[in-house]
Amino acid sequence: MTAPAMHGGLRLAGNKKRSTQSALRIAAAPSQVVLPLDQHAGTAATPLVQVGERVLRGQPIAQPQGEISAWLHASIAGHVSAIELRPTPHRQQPAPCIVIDSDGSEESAAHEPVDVDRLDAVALCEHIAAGGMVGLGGAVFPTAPKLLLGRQADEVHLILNGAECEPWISCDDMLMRERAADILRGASILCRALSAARCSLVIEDDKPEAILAMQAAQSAAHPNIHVPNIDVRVVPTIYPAGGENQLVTTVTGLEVPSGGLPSDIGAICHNVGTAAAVARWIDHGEPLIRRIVTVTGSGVAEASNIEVVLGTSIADVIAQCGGYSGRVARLLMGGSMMGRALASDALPVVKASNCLVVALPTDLQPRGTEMPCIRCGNCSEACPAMLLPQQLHWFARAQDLPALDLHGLLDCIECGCCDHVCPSQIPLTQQFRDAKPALTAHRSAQAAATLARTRFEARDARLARLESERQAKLAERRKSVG
Amino acid sequence: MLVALLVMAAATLLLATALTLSRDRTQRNDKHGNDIIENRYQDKALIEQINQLLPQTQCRRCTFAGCKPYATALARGEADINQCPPGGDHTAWRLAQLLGKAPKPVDRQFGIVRATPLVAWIDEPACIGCTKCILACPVDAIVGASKFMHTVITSECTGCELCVAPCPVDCIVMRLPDEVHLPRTGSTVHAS
Amino acid sequence: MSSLLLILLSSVLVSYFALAGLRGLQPFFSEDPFDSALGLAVVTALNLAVLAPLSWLLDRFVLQPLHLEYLAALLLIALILSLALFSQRLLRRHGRWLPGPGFALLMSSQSALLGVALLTRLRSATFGQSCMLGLGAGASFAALLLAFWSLQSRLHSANVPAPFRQAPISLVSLGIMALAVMGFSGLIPE
Amino acid sequence: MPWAQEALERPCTLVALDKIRFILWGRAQHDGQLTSMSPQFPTAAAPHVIAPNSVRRVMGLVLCTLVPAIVMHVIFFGAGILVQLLLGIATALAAEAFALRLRHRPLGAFLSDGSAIITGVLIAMCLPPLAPWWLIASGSAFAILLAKHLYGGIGMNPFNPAMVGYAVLLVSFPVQLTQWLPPPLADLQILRPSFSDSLYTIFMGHLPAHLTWDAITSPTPLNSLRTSLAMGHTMQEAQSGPLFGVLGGRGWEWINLALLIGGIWLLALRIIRWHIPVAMLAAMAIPAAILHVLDPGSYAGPLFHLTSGASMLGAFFIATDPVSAATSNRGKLIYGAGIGAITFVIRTWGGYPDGVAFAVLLMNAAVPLIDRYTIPRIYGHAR
Repeated sequence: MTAPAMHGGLRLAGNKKRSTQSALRIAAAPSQVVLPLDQHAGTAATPLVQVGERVLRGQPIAQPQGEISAWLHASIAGHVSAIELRPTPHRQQPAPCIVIDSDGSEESAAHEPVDVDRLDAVALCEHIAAGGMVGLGGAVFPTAPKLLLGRQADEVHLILNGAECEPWISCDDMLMRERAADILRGASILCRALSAARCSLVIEDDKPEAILAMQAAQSAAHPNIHVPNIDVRVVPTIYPAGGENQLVTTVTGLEVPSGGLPSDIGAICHNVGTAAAVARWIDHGEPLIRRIVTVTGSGVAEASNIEVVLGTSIADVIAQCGGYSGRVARLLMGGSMMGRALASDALPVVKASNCLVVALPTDLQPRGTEMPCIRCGNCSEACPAMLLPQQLHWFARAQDLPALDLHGLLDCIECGCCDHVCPSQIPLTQQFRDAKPALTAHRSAQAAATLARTRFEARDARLARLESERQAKLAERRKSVG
Repeated sequence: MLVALLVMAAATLLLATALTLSRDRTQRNDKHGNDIIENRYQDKALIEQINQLLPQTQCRRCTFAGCKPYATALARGEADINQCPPGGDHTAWRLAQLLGKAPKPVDRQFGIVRATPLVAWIDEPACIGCTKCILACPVDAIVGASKFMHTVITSECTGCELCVAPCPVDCIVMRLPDEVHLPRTGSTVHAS
Repeated sequence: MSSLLLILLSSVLVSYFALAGLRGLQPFFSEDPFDSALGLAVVTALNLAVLAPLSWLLDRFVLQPLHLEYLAALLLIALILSLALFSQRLLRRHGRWLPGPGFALLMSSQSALLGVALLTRLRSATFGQSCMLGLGAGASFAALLLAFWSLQSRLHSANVPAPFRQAPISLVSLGIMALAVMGFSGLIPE
Repeated sequence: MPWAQEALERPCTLVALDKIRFILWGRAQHDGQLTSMSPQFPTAAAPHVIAPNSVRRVMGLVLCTLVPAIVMHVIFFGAGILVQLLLGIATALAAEAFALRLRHRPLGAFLSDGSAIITGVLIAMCLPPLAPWWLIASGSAFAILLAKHLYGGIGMNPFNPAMVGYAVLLVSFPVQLTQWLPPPLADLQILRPSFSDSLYTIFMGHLPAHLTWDAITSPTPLNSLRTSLAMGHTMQEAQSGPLFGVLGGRGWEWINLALLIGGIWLLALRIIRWHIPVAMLAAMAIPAAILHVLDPGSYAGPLFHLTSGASMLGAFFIATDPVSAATSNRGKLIYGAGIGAITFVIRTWGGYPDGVAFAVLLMNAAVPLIDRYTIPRIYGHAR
């Protein structure tokens, strides 16, 4: 059970106690939901409904567009009142959204439960796609394409991510405590879809209740659920142990190649929340229309984990947790390291909303005045990607793209560790985030130039060959005539 | 005294040999009978280095028949560094670095190119299948056959615009790469 | 020892300005300036490594028997020029670096400066020592030039006050390097 | 309209002006109210919580860890060092303030970051306690103005400012830098100047009438060793003098041990890493040990080297200055080893008794080159 040490990382204050003291709550159904069409990674979905149309709970309302995309389902029954650009919590710019006004009924669209054993693995993947499944850890990568990618590897190792390394977030912890059986069932379905040889569940050692619950569930599993032999790994609580690459390295000892995916080395990571959602979709026919959200921070009256219908407004969720208590310094979606600061609470809960932190000034350590970098090296020691952030900072200031490339800017996972330890209070992560598009553009321009060049040269050679063949033919004719 | 002179003569001879060898130039006549001096080894490697810096759009805005011909002209000192609009001022600056010339911005006479590159897009219903654009494309990025509809391979189009002018029915327009899958809209404008 | 190193430093300065400043006289065609500096460092080091034993042999077996020691400097310069030209030809054909218009000029002035500095020391040396001297001087020159070049390129993004950018700060850096080199004084009796 | 402008600027093209992203579903929604929403909560980029750390704290801790060594200095060489420290700090701060004013930088943040104070303190610790005031003043002013602010201030200087200042003094005023006091030991029959005499000497630049330099000074152990070796004495004879203690020079060995303790404290505080000190001390001790074993008569032992001169100060407080040191761990090892080796060479064969300052400056110059060739392997890249 000993795991190879991850490079760098930080031991952070978890702040998870408060939200895990009370049991999981279920939020009341909202009167209106706002469902962004692009709440998953990849291309936005295309709407299948018209304004004014009546939709049922669980009815598909948008279909995937392109390879990496996902279905979207109505999370309440009612009428589509608008399809328009709305501000969302996960994008800077307003995104296209479907707005549904509830009609008060609880009518659900009929989705038959599926017998997993009678479907072959690829059909199972397609069925999982139809449930609108995406990764619920926060990156919202569509589950089905990930499964299909994973199937291309020779021997697949499914890794369930219950590490939940970011401060404040406890929704996976709560899920593992309360719905361990669902997770195991989901794991068995995912294993079947992947034809996985092995399955590991990673939990950080600051969640003893979750570890116990998972182990108990495994020994008490119902005989007709094919529970795979899940190896529960307890890892030290070091941020970002739950990052996909770090998780794969911890479990398999291998590194995900730069620019590649974990599936390149036969590993597939899924969040425990995703596994539970897959189980509900397969066994009960309920697509992904709700998720557990951690509502915490000193600024909320009753910190807790609450299961929310997707599209509910954040203000509504916070009101159900007792409302604000104090002057809010920042409202975060996600944890304090990688979470997004929201400008407003009039935004919908999306598939990526794992946590809402209502932070009072006491929860935050404000950034002091930025000083020049003194190259102390704290950042490179903390960097889980083994980069040299102090050098990247220097080259980003100089806008030296080749040097940035050489020092691995694109391998930065934006975990925020370097920012956290920087004595000069430099917003390094933001700087790297800003520099990445320029470097990507530079790289793709170079790739395009190489392609164009080979094609131009091939064409030149072909034209020259044709010309010489023509000349040769003419000469031959001349000879035969003369 | 005599010995000293001899030694110095030997040194001079050595120097002369080195000088002759280092010239490394061949002189010959081209087909019109003009003398051309070419520096074979230097040229080949230098042209390669210059070509590496060019954007490979093959758009001929520089007035040469492609990026490599422009590189050749640059290496021989027959062109200036500021003739490549798609490469922009950055490429001009890098060329100046390479060739040891004073940097200068791209001359606007050679054309103006927008920062986000466009690709050619064929309005397929309007295409008559004349193959003129296929012949014009310097990177073989247009597929199709005579009398059949043509289409542009977006990922291989360099945005050189050489196919736009030959089209007899004006069915080729330049568009943003992420909009090529969208249907033609009324807002498309033909600039003269 | 430190006086030799100071001479090396001064020729580093000459090379630096040739690499960074002179338009139309650059020693190499290269888009990456560090690559040019590397080329210059390697070629100069090799030239010196060949030059020192060659001039020792010349001195010992030609000039001393003929009592023509007074021609030493002159012959050294002829030797240097031909070496520079030979290396230019070699590089053109097979080299990783393409010599530019300033190559022969810089290389010969460089080697002349260093060669004359070595000349007095070569007189009292054995053949083995002359080889070591050439190698050592070449390697030190290469190390100093590359170090100085990297130092200067790191300063591109430093907040150097406007009046001190480029040449002035280069001179300051070189001055501090010279200060550091002073520490070697007395190491080898002059 | 920007796109119309574009169309006009492109003489030879046809431009598709699809504003299609916004009319996908037949209804263009350009609702200004939606896009320019007034923020309800303040926002900021992630991460939102950072460790309570600052440049000021780092520099302050470095100063704290120097305290034991300063105490030892006072015990063995009198209170002159305190005056030197005050002078060094005052001139460094004054020079810093002057430079910041000239460069229109905020005075408060940069003066209080502590880096100028450290420069002044380090120079003061290298100078003899009775050195005249203008020596330390010119040294620290030179360090701050030339080695730091010409390059753009804190974080930008490729050379360690304190060592630039000290090297300038060493090259320009070698005599004043050898006037060290002996440690106060019963068997050394040398007068000790009182505190008021020290003050008088420092500020007047010469000794009070009742004292002479010969009566109160003695060479440092490193200096005395090199003179007696040069006179043809063996190592045993040279080290038998009253100046030498168990490990190195008397007094000096204690200061170096105090610096070692301070350095270990810094390591424990995780302000410095082990690579530079260990590499530097090893590169000094290993050749010393080999030569000492081969020829104990003419080479001092490794312990003597480690506890003499500025070995420990250099290893833990000067070479580890992060701004001018190498970046990666491998680079730090090379950098530290270079300093140790050059110091050893200068001490053993060179013309100066100690070579830490020169070695640090030379390796400072090599740092960008070392960094260029020692980029560590990145996660997910081939080994």
